[in-house]
Amino acid sequence: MFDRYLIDADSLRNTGPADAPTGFAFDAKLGYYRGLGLSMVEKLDIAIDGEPLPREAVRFDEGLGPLTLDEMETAYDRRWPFGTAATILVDRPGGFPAGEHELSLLQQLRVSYLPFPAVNTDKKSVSLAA
Amino acid sequence: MFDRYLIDADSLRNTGPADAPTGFAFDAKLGYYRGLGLSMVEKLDIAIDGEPLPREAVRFDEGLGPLTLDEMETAYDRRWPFGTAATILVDRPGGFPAGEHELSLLQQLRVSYLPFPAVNTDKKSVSLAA
Amino acid sequence: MSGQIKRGVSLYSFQEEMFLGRMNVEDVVGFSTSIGAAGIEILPEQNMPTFPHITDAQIGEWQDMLSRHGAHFTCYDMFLDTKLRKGELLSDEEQVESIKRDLTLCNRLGIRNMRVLIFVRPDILEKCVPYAEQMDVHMGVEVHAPWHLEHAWILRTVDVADRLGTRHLGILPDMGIFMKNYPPEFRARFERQGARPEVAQFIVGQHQQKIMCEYTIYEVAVKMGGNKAEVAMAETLRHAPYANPKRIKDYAPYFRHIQAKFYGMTEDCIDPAIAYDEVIPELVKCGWEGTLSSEYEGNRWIQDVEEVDSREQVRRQHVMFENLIAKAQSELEIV
Amino acid sequence: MSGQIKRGVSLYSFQEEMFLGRMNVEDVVGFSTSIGAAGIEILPEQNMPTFPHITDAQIGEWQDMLSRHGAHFTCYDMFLDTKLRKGELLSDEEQVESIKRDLTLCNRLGIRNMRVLIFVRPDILEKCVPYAEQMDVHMGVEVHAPWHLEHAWILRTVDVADRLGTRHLGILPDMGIFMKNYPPEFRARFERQGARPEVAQFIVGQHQQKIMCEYTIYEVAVKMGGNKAEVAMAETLRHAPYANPKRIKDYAPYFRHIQAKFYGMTEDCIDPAIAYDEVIPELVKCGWEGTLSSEYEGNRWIQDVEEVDSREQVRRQHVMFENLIAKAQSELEIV
Ligand SMILES: [Mn+2]
Ligand SMILES: [Mn+2]
Repeated sequence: MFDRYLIDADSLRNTGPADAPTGFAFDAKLGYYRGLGLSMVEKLDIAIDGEPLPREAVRFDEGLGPLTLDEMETAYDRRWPFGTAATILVDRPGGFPAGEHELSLLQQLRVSYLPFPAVNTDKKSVSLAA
Repeated sequence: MFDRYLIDADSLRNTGPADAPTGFAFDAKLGYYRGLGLSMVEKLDIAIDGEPLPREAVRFDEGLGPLTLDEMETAYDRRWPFGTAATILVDRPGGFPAGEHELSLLQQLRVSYLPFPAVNTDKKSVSLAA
Repeated sequence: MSGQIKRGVSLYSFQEEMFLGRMNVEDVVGFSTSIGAAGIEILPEQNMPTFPHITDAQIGEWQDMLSRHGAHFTCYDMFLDTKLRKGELLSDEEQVESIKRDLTLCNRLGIRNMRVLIFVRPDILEKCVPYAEQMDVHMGVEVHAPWHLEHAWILRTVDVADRLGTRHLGILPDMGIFMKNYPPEFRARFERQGARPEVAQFIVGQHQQKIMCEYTIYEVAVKMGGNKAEVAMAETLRHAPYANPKRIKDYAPYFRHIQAKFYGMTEDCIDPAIAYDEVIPELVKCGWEGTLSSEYEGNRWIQDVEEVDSREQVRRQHVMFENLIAKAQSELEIV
Repeated sequence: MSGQIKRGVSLYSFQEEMFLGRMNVEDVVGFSTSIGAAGIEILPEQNMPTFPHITDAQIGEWQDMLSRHGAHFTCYDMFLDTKLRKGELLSDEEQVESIKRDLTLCNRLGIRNMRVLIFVRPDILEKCVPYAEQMDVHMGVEVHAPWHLEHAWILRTVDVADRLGTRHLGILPDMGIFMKNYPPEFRARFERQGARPEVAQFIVGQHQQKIMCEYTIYEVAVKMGGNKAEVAMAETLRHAPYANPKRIKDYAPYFRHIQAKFYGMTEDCIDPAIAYDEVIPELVKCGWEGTLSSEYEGNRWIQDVEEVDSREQVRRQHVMFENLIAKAQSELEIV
């Protein structure tokens, strides 16, 4: 219902030392009409130009400190509120590649009233601010 | 609903000269709880030991004379009545092979109130009467 | 109060024995009257081998045969071969003609109810109403599971009947729409085909709870990795709904005949699947006067392991009918 | 006769603007009262960022804000995370606790209606009834398409309410169940995604005729070789049923709030899809006194090509409500 709005393209930045970035980060919203407990976020799949990055490389931070996706699975007391950007951190030596690239995000949610997982996807052509 | 009863195993016989049969024949019923116009019998697939015989080799006779399956398609005034055996004739040089073999029959019917074709199948181990 | 609900039998119920040549129509009629079910529903395309060519002599033979047994016709089950020709449907005019053919034969046979297949379009039926009135035949669209009395498709026919103010168009409910419990015969056959008992039990439990069938199918097919028999069993739930028997009173003016579908009766004459114990009191309460016509459809579920005995099944259903009708009537008198 | 049906708005309706930060809850409340829709339905999990931890101070702020605008709460939309933990469901006790948590918050907020998700089991709700009575909150199971008022799953909840004789358990209909016509917004989006106009027209025509959806899906997917958008469009028919508005009177005692689902209003304030012109007279006739609460769900269908304007859509729906309520009341007075 909000797929096209998930990735905040302007938020893309590298992480780690400026001259030797160890990864990148961007802000994203949850593609759902309500907030959801973090334990029900099953996947945050990130890809650059269609090349998937490993699950282990991804961390999530809604403001209470970064969690790996495995840690999120038992974060029963934390929520990703509706319409609120969280930070998605990705380990990638060198940071985000220079120039314009397609960044994609897939969110797979365990929504209790649906028999199957809910999946939201967004992809945007992005580049690091100069 | 009647799949297991379609082929009359005892009715198998060769056709053509006894010493040089040109085919074989057997009796079969329509696997449906009512009779049906012949134009709605889309397929009568015959196989021996899983080897399909060509559609052109098959003819059908409910008592008013044999028809090829293509001819059946426009036989608007003839019906295969409920629970009534018809003869299925199959061209096959040499007739039915000697010994016990699996004879299978698939009937595909165009039943007007169903969106998809109705399919009935029977297979029986049969042999020519000695 | 005298019994107003009549009992009868559809020849459909004996399809196994008739297909195999073990009973003929007269055997069925004789058996039916022997259990007090004198109303006979026929499927001319099943029971009249020369259909659609039926001579007056043939009709006379039928009538004589019925008289001999003290039976009478109740209903004529029509079909409509819209797909007679490959690749094109019958035109509207041809469809109307085919239905008129059936109405004529119905009238010649002295039958006043015609079961209309559910897929026949309401606007086609509307065109047939004047002729149905002339032939004095009620055209009842069969309300068959997974439809139900209130399905929007059915309401279209009801609307046409209301708009025309005709008593010759309505519905004809098939009691399969009131499947309160999953039929044991279905379950047993799927288990013979390889469904694991625990998965079969899960499916039965989901049906018991009236959970939306697509959810159960997804659970079985995807989450439980169901085998072929299990998935097929789950898919039967699409056709196994339990409609609300309380609606019967609202639609009783639109039907004069009921197809009393069933899949198997217990030895003590109980239907474990279809909620006749809820349906019959509703019919009695609204003073409905038509025929409960047995439609046994259990043969296909058991023929792989046992001899089908349609007579015994139908007999048991009529014991149940007598019991339930008497009970409902006595409760009505008390109140 | 004075107007008994009240008008309100669910915050769900403004999900697009709120998601994008273009409106906050006070903007919605202010707008709602400006169109005479003073009843506010909230989704705490959407509209209260600190959920489930809500302080008395926060509640005070909400109440102050509503008072400033002359608005009041009507309904609390609960959720139930039975799948909180991977691989196992919440126990029955945990489910009851979660519902009690919501009932408590409902009560603290001064809200007397709680929308219960349709998948919550009737036996779980039964266990919550004493607490709901204590909190004086009506638990209404949302009757959402493709369910309908008479679906056997819904009847189980109605049966529990009857058996307990409680006024604190019932239903809460979502008007999406009365989809008489296929929404133009759906069709247009599928055409933008590649559905051929003639196939889209076929699907709309099938829906118009109320043909069993599985038939249409089969026709489109198999016989017509439909492309991805066409098959997806056909599959929406599974969730696009037209239930019978005549049933409203039978179930009115079981609901006190209605989610007035809609997908788009025309410029002259007509809903081309949902049969409010049939629903509202039924509500008026039975003297129903609850709130028609706007639930605009059109944003997801148009956001790819146009700016979503939920305010204008909701405004138009309320013009329609006013017209239809006034018309139905005047017709009632004449009779
Ligand atoms: Mn039937
Ligand atoms: Mn809703």
